[in-house]
Amino acid sequence: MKVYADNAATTRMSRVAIDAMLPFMDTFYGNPSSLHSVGQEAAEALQKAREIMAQHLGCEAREITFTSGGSEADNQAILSAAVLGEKKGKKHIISTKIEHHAVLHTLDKLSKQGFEITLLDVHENGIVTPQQVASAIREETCLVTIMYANNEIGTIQPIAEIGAICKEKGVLFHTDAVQAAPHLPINVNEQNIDMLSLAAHKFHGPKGVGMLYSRKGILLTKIIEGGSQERGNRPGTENIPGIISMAAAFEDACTHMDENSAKVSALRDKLIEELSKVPHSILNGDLEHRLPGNVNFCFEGIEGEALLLQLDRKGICASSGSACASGSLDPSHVLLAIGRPHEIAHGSLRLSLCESNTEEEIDYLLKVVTEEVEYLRNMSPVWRDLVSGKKQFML
Amino acid sequence: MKVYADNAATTRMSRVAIDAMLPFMDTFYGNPSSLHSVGQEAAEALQKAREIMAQHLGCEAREITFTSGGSEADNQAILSAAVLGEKKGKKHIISTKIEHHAVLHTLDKLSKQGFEITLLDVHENGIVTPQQVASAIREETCLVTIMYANNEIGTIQPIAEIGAICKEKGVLFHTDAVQAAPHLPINVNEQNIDMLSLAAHKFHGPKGVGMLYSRKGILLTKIIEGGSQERGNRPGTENIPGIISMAAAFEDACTHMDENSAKVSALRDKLIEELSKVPHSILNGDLEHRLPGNVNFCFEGIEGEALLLQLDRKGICASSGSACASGSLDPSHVLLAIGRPHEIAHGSLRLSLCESNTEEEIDYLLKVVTEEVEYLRNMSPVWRDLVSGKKQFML
Amino acid sequence: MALYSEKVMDYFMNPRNVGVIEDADGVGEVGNAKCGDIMKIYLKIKDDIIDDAKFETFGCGSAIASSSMATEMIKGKPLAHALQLTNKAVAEALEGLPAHKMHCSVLAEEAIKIAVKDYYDKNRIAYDPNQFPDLDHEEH
Amino acid sequence: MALYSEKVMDYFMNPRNVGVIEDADGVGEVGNAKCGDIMKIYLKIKDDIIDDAKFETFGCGSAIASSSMATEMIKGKPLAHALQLTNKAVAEALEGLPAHKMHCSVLAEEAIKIAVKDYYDKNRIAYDPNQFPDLDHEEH
Ligand SMILES: Cc1ncc(COP(=O)(O)O)c(C=O)c1O
Ligand SMILES: Cc1ncc(COP(=O)(O)O)c(C=O)c1O
Repeated sequence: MKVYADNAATTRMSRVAIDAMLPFMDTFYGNPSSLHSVGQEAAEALQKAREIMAQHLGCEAREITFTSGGSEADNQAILSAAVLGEKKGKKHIISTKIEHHAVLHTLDKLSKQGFEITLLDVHENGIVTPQQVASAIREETCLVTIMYANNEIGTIQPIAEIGAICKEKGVLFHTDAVQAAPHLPINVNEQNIDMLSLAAHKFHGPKGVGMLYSRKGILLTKIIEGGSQERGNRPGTENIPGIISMAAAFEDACTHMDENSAKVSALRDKLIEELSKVPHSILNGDLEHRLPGNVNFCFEGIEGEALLLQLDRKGICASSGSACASGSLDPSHVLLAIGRPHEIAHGSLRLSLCESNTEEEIDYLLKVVTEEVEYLRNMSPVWRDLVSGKKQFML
Repeated sequence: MKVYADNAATTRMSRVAIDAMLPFMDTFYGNPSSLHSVGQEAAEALQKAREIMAQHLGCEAREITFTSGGSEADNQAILSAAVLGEKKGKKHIISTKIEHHAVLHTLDKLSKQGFEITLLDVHENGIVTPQQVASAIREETCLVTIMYANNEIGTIQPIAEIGAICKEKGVLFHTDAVQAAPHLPINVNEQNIDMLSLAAHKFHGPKGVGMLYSRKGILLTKIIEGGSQERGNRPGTENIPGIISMAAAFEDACTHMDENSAKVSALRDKLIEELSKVPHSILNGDLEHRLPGNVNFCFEGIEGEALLLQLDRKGICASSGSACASGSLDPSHVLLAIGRPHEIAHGSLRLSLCESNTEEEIDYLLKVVTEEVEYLRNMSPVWRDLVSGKKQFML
Repeated sequence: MALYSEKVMDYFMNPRNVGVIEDADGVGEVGNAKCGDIMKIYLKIKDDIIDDAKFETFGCGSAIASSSMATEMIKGKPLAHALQLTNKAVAEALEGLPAHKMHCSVLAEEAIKIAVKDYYDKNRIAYDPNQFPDLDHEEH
Repeated sequence: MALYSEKVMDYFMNPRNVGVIEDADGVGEVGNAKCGDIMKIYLKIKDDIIDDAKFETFGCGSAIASSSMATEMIKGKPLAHALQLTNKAVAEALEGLPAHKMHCSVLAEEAIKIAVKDYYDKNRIAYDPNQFPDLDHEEH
């Protein structure tokens, strides 16, 4: 059996997304900046895609800037707020310890440029409270950037409440919704969001396309110089097939959000319930405020990569920590931030589901994960020491 | 008849490029950072694409950084050289007046940051000589960035000679080869190129993908922060389908470079010969050192946009100046730089061909362009004044 | 969202009143070739009524459409009516112009006013000079 | 270019010599759980020959493959041979390791040496302490 349970890393493109894309490769292939009809057909399709995105985000089409992905959108949102802040002498930014590296590393860069960065701690469930944000805001704060949902442990943040506080205090609020959209409802006005990032490949759309919503009136800073595409905010010939396809995938997912969410949550809950029975294991993230598809466990006495490779051999695609962090030997910064000791954090497994996963797959996952955890524990000197009482169990 | 003669703005994706892309949308859809087999299949394909690009550029695979397009590659090349230069106190950059806005606006930004920018004049044929570059290089010069071929007038620069001078003087040399590749031969070592930018959509590949070659040892500066993709030089989940497709399109074009070039040049030469017979018209750019597909004329007494719209009505897609500059009322900076007066520069037409254009299309183009120029001249008060002797012809 | 409305395209593709009136009673020319637009309006006037109007234009699609629409809007109308024609009215009649092309409708308005002024001047009819655009300004 | 060579995957998937030797003559343990790798090597020694070798590993795929390969490379060999085993040799036998995983082969080399030292210590056999890694260092 083959089970893809790494949908938080990337997803398979849907038929809807592929079909939307194809005509723009060899039929409507124009450059929207061209005045002739082939170009203007592309320009019209681009505008339509913008309207579709806007409609489902509750914003205006002109508040949308298409980018090359989630990372670029995060970078541009934060840099823009920083530039605006600096002009007013406000050089303090608030975020959390569990953001994606696209956010954290941008903040590192700003910190080298004299910005002061407050990274809020999160509770053991991964949640940051609106009160924490409220107490951290100062006169000089120019931006609060907090992700809607975490890519590793799936925790959903109270962004509407955080947004309300920011609005009240006159501070810009950006949220990285790359994992949240379109699994959770978004309405930028109701949720008091000033800027929001998306990436198409996380919702069965194409890789290499993302989007930044920015409330009108917020002057964006370009991170790429060149032509006047995207109202001058994002130079470079637009990725028309990608953008059209993203809009189609987004619309499709928004339309089916409730049913998909119900289905995926049920699969998730079964996985969580059963895996919780594995002795000396622990669920990471919050049980309730959790992405429909996210399951993340630590298993004491084993190391995550070995588990992944064993699962892969049995046809299961999963992840340990975040895929982007691979190549690094440090355990996930997110697991450390929720208080997992290094020893435990090394033994993590993330299973991220989507609506095409099935009950049978879940049963297979459960069987194989349980077996392989046991197999690896049996060759682990750490496990032997724990079982023999030479060391004390942490979980 | 429908004739697409705007291949310098963007091209129709080829069958080869589309077919290469499709399997990576719904079969090999993994994230190359994922350890499991679906991810590693993507990682292998990515490496193979890198090797294909490297082979045809005469460089090593690890010298290639995939980007979201030509603009991003240009930005990253120039910023990287600037950062390296600044460390050594070298803050002078040499370029030309006819570069793409992705280059010129990046230089503008650097100029605001205290860099001194020398924009070399070009001759009436659009060529900058190696001697001009040699005399402009100073002790503080950290970069020479000169395009391989111009997007508007098709002029090919003597980049190998310019590269040799830069090498001798120890100055980095970047070339924007977005229009040149893969129509003209490239070998980064033989041509002494340190950095080179490409965009897939200019050679029947996908939009939203480009590439930066940078000689090993040159430390790149990230323009997007985040994960460690592309050896840490370009964070963000890789656009695998786009990258694979670019490599396929590039390989295809490189393999057929000679035959395509012979075919397209013949069509171009016929167009140039016949359009030169239109009274009071002039060819822009060099007759010899010219991209195989580029034809660019100024017609006195008419305005370019009106001509474009008339041609479009007859099924012909063409451009006036550069597509990216649309929205601007100023005539092309390139035409002004080669000495065309404003009045004349406004009346320009670019026809850019590719190997799928036919003899019949050329005949149709000639007929329609000639007719429409005459039609517009007949309603032009400027033309009336010229013909009646009230004003003097410039051409 | 094509660049131009259908109306603009129609008036560009099938321009009404293009041409010259050899014995025009008033002629107005505005714009300059450096900026990429010149418009010339010819008026034939009988009993304070615009009996005929024609135009020649060197310029982009919206410049041609604007002059065509403007001539149509004043043909058969009293001179006073022509003097009240605004660029906004021309743009609206064309179902809108892109922001960076609004100046084309301004040129059309101005060319007509200059042509009327030319008629007044030639016929020594008194008028308030303030109601006419300043011919010498260079920006459009 | 998969992450791991086929050889690494083979030795990870089908590890040779995994397990415990209850009455081992020498045992070596290196690494720590905080860093994500612990290796334990058990040796059975007869007449200065490594009669049997087994391992337990807490760690990633290349850690498991490295310990498995290392035990195989020394089984049936004289102790002197085991002491000459280098991490490079282990990595080469595995047809290469990714750069950031080379430390796994270092752990395997060290664990074997510590196990031999343990045997020498238990049996009061004299040796040059410099030929053994320093157990106390924490970096791997
Ligand atoms: C010479 C040149 N450089 C750079 C670019 C920018 O490429 P892209 O629009 O793919 O970012 C273009 C095309 O628009 C170009 O013609
Ligand atoms: C929460 C979050 N933010 C940002 C990103 C970056 O998106 P991309 O890799 O498409 O640039 C990701 C995914 O990798 C993510 O999960």
